[in-house]
Amino acid sequence: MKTRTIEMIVLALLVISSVWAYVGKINGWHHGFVFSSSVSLVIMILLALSLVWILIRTLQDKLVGRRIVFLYIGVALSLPLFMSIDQPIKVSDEVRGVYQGLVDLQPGSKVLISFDYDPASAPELQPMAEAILGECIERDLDMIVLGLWPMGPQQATMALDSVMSRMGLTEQDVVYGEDFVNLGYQAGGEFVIQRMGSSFESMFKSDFRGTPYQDLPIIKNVKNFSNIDYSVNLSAGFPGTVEWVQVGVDRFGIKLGAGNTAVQAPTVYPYMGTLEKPGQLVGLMGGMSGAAEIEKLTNLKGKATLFMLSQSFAHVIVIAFIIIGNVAYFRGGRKSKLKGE
Amino acid sequence: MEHLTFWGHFGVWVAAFLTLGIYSFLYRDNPWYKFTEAVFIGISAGYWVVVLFFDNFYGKFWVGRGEEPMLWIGAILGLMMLMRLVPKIGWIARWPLAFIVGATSGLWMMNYLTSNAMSQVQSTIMPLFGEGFGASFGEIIGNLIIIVGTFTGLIYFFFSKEHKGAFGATARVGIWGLMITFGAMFGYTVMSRMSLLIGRVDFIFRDWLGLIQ
Amino acid sequence: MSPRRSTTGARPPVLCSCLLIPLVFFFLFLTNSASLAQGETEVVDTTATTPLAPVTSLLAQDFKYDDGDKLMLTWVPSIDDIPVTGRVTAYEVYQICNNGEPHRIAELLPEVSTFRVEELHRDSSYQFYVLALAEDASAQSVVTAAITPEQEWLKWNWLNLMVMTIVVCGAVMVFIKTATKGRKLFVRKIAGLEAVDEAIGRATEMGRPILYIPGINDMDDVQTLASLTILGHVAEQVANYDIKIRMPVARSLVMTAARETIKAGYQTAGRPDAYTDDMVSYITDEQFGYVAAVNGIMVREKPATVFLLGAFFAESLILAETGNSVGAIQIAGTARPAQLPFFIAACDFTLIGEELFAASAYLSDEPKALGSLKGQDVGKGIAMAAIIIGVTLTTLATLTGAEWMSSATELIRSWFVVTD
Amino acid sequence: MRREIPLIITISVGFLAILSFFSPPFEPLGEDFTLFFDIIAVFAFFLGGGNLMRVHIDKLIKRKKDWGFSIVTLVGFLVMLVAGLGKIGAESITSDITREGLFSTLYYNVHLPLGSTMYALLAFFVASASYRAFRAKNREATVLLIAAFIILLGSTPIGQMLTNWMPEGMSILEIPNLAVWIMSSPNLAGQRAIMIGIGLGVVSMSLRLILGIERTYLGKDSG
Repeated sequence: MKTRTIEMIVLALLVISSVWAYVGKINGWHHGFVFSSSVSLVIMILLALSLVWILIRTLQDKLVGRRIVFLYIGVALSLPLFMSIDQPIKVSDEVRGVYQGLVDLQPGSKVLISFDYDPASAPELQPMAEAILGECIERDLDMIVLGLWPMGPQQATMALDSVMSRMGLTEQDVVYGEDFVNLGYQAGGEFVIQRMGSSFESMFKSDFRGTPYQDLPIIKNVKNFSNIDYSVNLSAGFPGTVEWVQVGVDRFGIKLGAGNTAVQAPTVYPYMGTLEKPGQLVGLMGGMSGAAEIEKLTNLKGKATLFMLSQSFAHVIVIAFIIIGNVAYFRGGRKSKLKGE
Repeated sequence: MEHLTFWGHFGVWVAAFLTLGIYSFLYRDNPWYKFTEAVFIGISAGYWVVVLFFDNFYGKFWVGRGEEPMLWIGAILGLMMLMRLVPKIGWIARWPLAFIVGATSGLWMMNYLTSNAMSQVQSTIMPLFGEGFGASFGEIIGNLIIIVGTFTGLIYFFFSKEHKGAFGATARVGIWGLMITFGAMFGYTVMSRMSLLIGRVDFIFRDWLGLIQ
Repeated sequence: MSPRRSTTGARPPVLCSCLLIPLVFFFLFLTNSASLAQGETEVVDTTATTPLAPVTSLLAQDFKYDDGDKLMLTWVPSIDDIPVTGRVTAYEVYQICNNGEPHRIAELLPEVSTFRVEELHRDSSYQFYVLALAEDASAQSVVTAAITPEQEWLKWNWLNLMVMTIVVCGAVMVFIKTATKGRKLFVRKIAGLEAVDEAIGRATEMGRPILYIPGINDMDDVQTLASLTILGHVAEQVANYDIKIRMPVARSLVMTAARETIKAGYQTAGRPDAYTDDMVSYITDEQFGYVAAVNGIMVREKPATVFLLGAFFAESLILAETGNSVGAIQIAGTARPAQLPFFIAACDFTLIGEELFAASAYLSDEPKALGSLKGQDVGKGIAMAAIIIGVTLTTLATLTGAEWMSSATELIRSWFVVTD
Repeated sequence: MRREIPLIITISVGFLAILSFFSPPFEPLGEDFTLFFDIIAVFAFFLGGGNLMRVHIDKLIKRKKDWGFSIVTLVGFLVMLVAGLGKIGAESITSDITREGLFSTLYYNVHLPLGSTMYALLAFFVASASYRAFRAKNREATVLLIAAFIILLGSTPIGQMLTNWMPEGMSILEIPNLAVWIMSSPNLAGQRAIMIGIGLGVVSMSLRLILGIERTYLGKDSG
């Protein structure tokens, strides 16, 4: 068969299957697919075997081209999204610190969560938010949410909705105003934190729905940080963790755990302190891996765990191809003719 | 079950069509990619014309033209630029170019000298064993590598001397230091690049096709 | 208030806005905090039971080395201003201009003890006082004596920078002078530049075009200027060999400048008629839109040689890999360290940082230009000497504890610090 | 004269820019120059946008290869232009077009997804570049390969598994720790050398431009 014909057939198959999948989604014919552990294992073995086969072919001086590499990357990133296997995730002390802060609390304790990010950082921070909120619900803690970024409170609402639907809870289980409150966005960065130190109410006259502060049972008796048992800050930049540490921790002595994007995490890391000298943060979650770790601790598997598996698969594929490339090079008598294949 | 309007369905399909159009380039150049490329060029060029017009022309010139007579100099230089369209006096367009080259060189020269050269030298001047002997063994090795690496790296960039003998050997150490840097940076970026693609794959299989549970 | 995201490898417009946003934020934060405080002053009860201690030793001084538009305020914080249990919630700074009405110019966090007053006028006199605020009380400091800001002509606090600039620039100019007098100056070979001629020759043999990418930044980046100076020499060769050159650009200004440059190259080669404006074409300012187009050009026109010289961002690897896949010989160079690894990995020759700027001097083979490279080496010598002496001294200082050594180190270090 | 005036402009503007750094009364000049640049760039856009239109219309009229796609580009360009400058779909003439109307719809639904898709192409190219370029061809390439390999391994579970058996005292040699160490020490050294070099390179390059030693961008006399 001519290449052209094959391409057309593949294209047609793709179109048909995506239309089928889409129509199926709309009409509820399917609700997505998931491979069982054994099928996942078989797929992994097949992938590994195919890599070995490529290695053998390379040893026979039959080099694979870049399209094969592309194909493998695509497959390695897609398939894990359908798998139901557990990747061994090693929980770091930093993330455990954030979790321990929640574990130490009695039911009914008040947790303050500040959402200082926007949708652009959601892939990394949203899973953290969901895991933290889920754990709070699980432990019957009171959640007080606010945002120093304009889009923050909206992210909080989305995270709570997602967690509740995954845990199968309704609005009767998590009562707004009693178990959860969203104070909304407040401009002013560190000044907001400073003023909250003397009075929450002076900063937030009402919640984001417009209900007056005193009409919300959950916060009616919360005057300032002294009534808060634990705080978590999810941050993608400024204002964020640095401001919460400098004003909240240093000036008002709050107990703070933080979640950051991978880009931002290294700048915040010094606040963790050292063995000899404990730092200003009780814990820190950084990037996708931090999110996957907190998901593991809270037993609330979300996107981060799934994405981490994809990421690890892709890394292994890259490493495998580096090895194959070197084998090819040494087999080829170290000739530099390998360019451009 | 989802309840979307016609435009909702249309939007998702357009996004999917364009996304796959870009990725089809990985297989080979094809009409699908060419179409996507053409859409992208047209839309983005138009986008930037409009944004530059409102931000720079309207926001920076038109609004302040009354109070800041200096702004007219910018506008006049800009008009000279357009003289290129008139073949006879096209050469006048070189004046604004000359202005830009002078300003860029002058301003960047000082910025680079302070933030690149001087501040990096300053932060390399550090005690080998840490302040007050506080460094661990690992840190001492680290400090030593930073100092030696920076020094030999600079030797590598030296233009006045051929890389021969002891000088050449030192420069060689410098190259190795640079290669470690490049390798480490490459390895580090692989990670973040993969998560970019995961986002798009998730869009295709979850948001578009609904195949992921 | 706009939140600011931490990014790396952002595009210049993004970068510029990152620089702008803190500024914008600063102003908004002034207005914001002003409005916050307005609500607050109404509830402040100045007749509270326990009096609040005011700030002391308030002093207004001329801000050194400005255009006569700034003053510096310093004070000792209130004794009630202590972490965690302190009563002070904020400080407010008030300004009195020419004995007029006082008005608030800033609200500051507790523990702050300095403030720079800006946007003042040289012909007015100013007085200030600071109000310490607690939840139930406030306390006013003494009012400072009237002061008028002064103008300075040179920033003497940057004397070190001036000397450095003069030394480095001086060295460059001295060597340029020596070179013009006809003294032969030695400059070592740079592999990537040796390859330029070869790469152009290859395109001639294969009869395929040369693709020249000047990065995606505008003319306000020196890397783009460096790229264009190299283009001048490449264009001359191209004209000599009569090969096709293709230059898609992401900026209109770069398009204009590149046309002038290539035209000049053709004129120097004595073939002005062979030049057309079509050699350079504008695509779009959008980073990835431009990449999409250049990718297309690469696979469709299959250039024999690709030059990637200038400021590159995340697109560096996409371009270099596509160029490689069509079998082009690639010469790359950038001064953005984050993108160098990708060029090293995917291109045949890479000009690392400084080499990009040296390239045009090298290619022109003009004594004056080569002399400037020598001058640069003097700068490197100073840097290396400072590192070696500084590190030795400071290490010995920690070992022996000798006072003079640590002060000597501080002196060396201070020569490389530029503070505001 | 045609050749001298641009050189005089470059030299005086260059020195003023340097002076604006050291002398407070001249300080605003630096900002002004940047502002002028932005304004010039807008005017230049007439040339750039005009060139884009001309190239594609030319392709269309002469029925060159792939002329059909030129229509797509032209339509996209003009639609965006009209939608933006005419504020189509926005509530009033003062509204922010980046937030409402057809312009922002097109931006958020076409421009932005296309940008991130293009960006994500990097995942594939990072892999193919690693496959092809990370080969132990010589000592330098081997060093590069090893550094990249350790960092990569350090970010996967394999890295942890390979060196978990290490005794407590040797924990620095565990691959994840080694990866962190490489990022913070040798990586920093290389970066510094490059940055210092670049700083000095820019100084010498700028001087050559200001003094008119490099002036290819100014074209030739005959204009």
